[in-house]
Amino acid sequence: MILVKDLSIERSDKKIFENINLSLGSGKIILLKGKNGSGKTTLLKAILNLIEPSSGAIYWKGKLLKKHLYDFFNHVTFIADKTSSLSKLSVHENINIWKKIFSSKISNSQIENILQTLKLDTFVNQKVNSLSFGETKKLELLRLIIENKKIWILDEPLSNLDDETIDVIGQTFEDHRSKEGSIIYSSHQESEINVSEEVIL
Amino acid sequence: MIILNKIISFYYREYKLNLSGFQDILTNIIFFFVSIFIFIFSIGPDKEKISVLGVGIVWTLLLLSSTLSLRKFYQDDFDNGNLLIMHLNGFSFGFIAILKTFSHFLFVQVPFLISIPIACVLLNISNDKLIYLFFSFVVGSFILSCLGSISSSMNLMNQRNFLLGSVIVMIFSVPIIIFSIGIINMEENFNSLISILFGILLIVFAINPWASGLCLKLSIENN
Amino acid sequence: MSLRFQRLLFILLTLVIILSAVLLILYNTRENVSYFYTPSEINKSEIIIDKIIRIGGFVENNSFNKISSSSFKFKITDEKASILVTFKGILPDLFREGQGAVIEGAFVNKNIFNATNVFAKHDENYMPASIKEDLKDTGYWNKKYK
Amino acid sequence: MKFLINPSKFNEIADYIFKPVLILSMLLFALGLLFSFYLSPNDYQQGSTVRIMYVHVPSAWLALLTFAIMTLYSIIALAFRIPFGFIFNTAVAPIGAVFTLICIISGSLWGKPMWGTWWVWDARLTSVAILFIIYLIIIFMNLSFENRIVREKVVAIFILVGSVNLPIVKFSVDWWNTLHQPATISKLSKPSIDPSMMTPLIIMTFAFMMIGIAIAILRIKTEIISRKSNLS
Repeated sequence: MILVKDLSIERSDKKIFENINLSLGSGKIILLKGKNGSGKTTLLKAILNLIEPSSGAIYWKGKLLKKHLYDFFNHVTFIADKTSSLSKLSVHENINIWKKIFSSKISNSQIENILQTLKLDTFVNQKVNSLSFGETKKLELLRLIIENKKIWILDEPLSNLDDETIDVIGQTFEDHRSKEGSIIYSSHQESEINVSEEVIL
Repeated sequence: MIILNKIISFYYREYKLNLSGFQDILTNIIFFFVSIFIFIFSIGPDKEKISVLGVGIVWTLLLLSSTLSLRKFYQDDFDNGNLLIMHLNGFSFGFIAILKTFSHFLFVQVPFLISIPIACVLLNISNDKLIYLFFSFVVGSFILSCLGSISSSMNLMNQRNFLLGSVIVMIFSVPIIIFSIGIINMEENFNSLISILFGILLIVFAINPWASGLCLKLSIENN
Repeated sequence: MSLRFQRLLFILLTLVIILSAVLLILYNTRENVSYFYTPSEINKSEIIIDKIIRIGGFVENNSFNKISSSSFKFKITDEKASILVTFKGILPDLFREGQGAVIEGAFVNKNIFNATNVFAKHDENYMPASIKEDLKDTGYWNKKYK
Repeated sequence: MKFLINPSKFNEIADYIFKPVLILSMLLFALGLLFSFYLSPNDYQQGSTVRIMYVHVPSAWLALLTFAIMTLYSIIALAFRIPFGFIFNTAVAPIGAVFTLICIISGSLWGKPMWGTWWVWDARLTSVAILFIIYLIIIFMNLSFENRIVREKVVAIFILVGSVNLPIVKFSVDWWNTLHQPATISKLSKPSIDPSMMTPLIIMTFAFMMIGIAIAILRIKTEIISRKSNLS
């Protein structure tokens, strides 16, 4: 669905990467690997049309992505390495806000299930700023389920998480893949998630 | 219909956010009143003098206290990535700017509107002047919100000089002060003065989505 | 509606709003952002005693009286109305009869304006002192006053 | 005309014209000062105080002109992605600020003997003061951003927003009653200034312009070099 062709990006006359080719079909998981500063985040941002590439193009369903931006946005969930949950509100309120914003039809029992598997169910009424960093990170991943979109783009979803949670995430990715969804995520660490393609930056 | 839903949920989020940070808004208003007290004490017990200076004092303090909250206009949402989420959720940056401006007006400026009558009692401003002050502030505060949006979006990536944003708002609000004070001092010209203020409002409102949107986009691109 | 068309529409809308706002402002500001009022404007409106205002106009010919070394009496006019002004203090160099001036002060009663500050206002004409006389005869030099 | 938008072409041309411009500006200054102090007559009303005009008016014109050119370059730079516009804006803003400051100072020196006051808050003087502060904000913005790409674009946007002040400065004397006199030289009507006083005014304007161009060339070249070595 997404096709990245010969993409190069320069920032202030400095080449970040050159001639990247990517193709993301349905049911595929792509892992971007590389060291810090190798341009993983930049590539993800370029796919989201936040950065103008110096050459090359990105296509969405065979058409230029730039021209069909909002259609593309309707099918994509992006999770940055920052935590977007509002720290002054409780976990429950945050989930409510997300459900409203993304007009999600997901049921409460489903969310409770996920909270239980992520071991967040005891914190539901606590404020987010009392949670640990790993826990807010997990909460962030809940957005994937709430938004319920075809394409997931994740920036460093695995950092600062314990093995158990990474297993849960791997399971979720597998589920999504079996539902014809596709995922791009970046990581600098090894994991046991089964990916269909690795791109090294 | 979808877009309407999204706008409603945007304001639901803003409402929740501002409710949780209600003490911040309250602090702004307390700042406003404490400054009024200080003015009253520093001028002395001369009631005549206070009522002459009153309108100017109210306007200056309103301007100052509404620039206090500027730093939070976009900064929090920018830092935790919510601006980007809003954009990916289907709002263009210009549209985010418009929505945010209205939100700032609703949650920061409207509380001041409520506190103006009390300030007028403290400063011996007569009731007939209060109406004009109120009108000019409704229009003027919206201009301040638009200017605040422009200046705080410009200063998102400015890590060193926070005060610059306030200076930008204040320098562009000089005409607002001139015309607002004009309304209060020359009541017979009310119609033409309020339409000048309204004209400024239209200009700033039309520029706002372009300037703020571009700055937001820039900052998110380069963050 | 393509994105490009929407964008064009927005640009047009912005321009229309700005244009109408500019017209609205220009239409209304003419009288309002005055540094001073002219005597005929003052005569039209009600005179408020002790309110500090500024009046601008010419010093009327043959109206200047020196009461003492630092107190003066003169009339300010705009050829339609004139106001009697008293002033105590030092007058600027350029202040003379027939010359523009802006006066800051308040009315002591309906007829007498007590000035606290006197500013001379010079016009946009510049010419050598020597040929002023010649020009005045030919009528090339006509004084306008706003 | 490519040297107006291309840094390397600009460098070539600048090396070529810098010395002539500098020498020309010195000559014009000498000539202009000679004219304004000895070869021009006293004004019929203001006497010899009118000579302040030969500094005041050129600096005011150039303060406005500098901002107008900066606005133009901002549009070019933002719309056509020509980085030279940003270089120009960064380099030239302090020059405009200095012109505005000269204009304000010489204006107050002129106002004290003629009007009887250093400063009044009429529309023209206030809008020029705002112009000066806008210049200062541009300079401060250039100093306070860490990220160069964001900084230069944000400054360009700010210049565009700030350019609403330009017509206000220019036409404030026509639109409103001000203590400041209306424009002496405008396109629509015959200038109401005598040729013998017009000559030094024009010479001084060109002298200011040339010295401005000379300093601008130096500053733009520095800016280009510092960008190449990624100093800023």
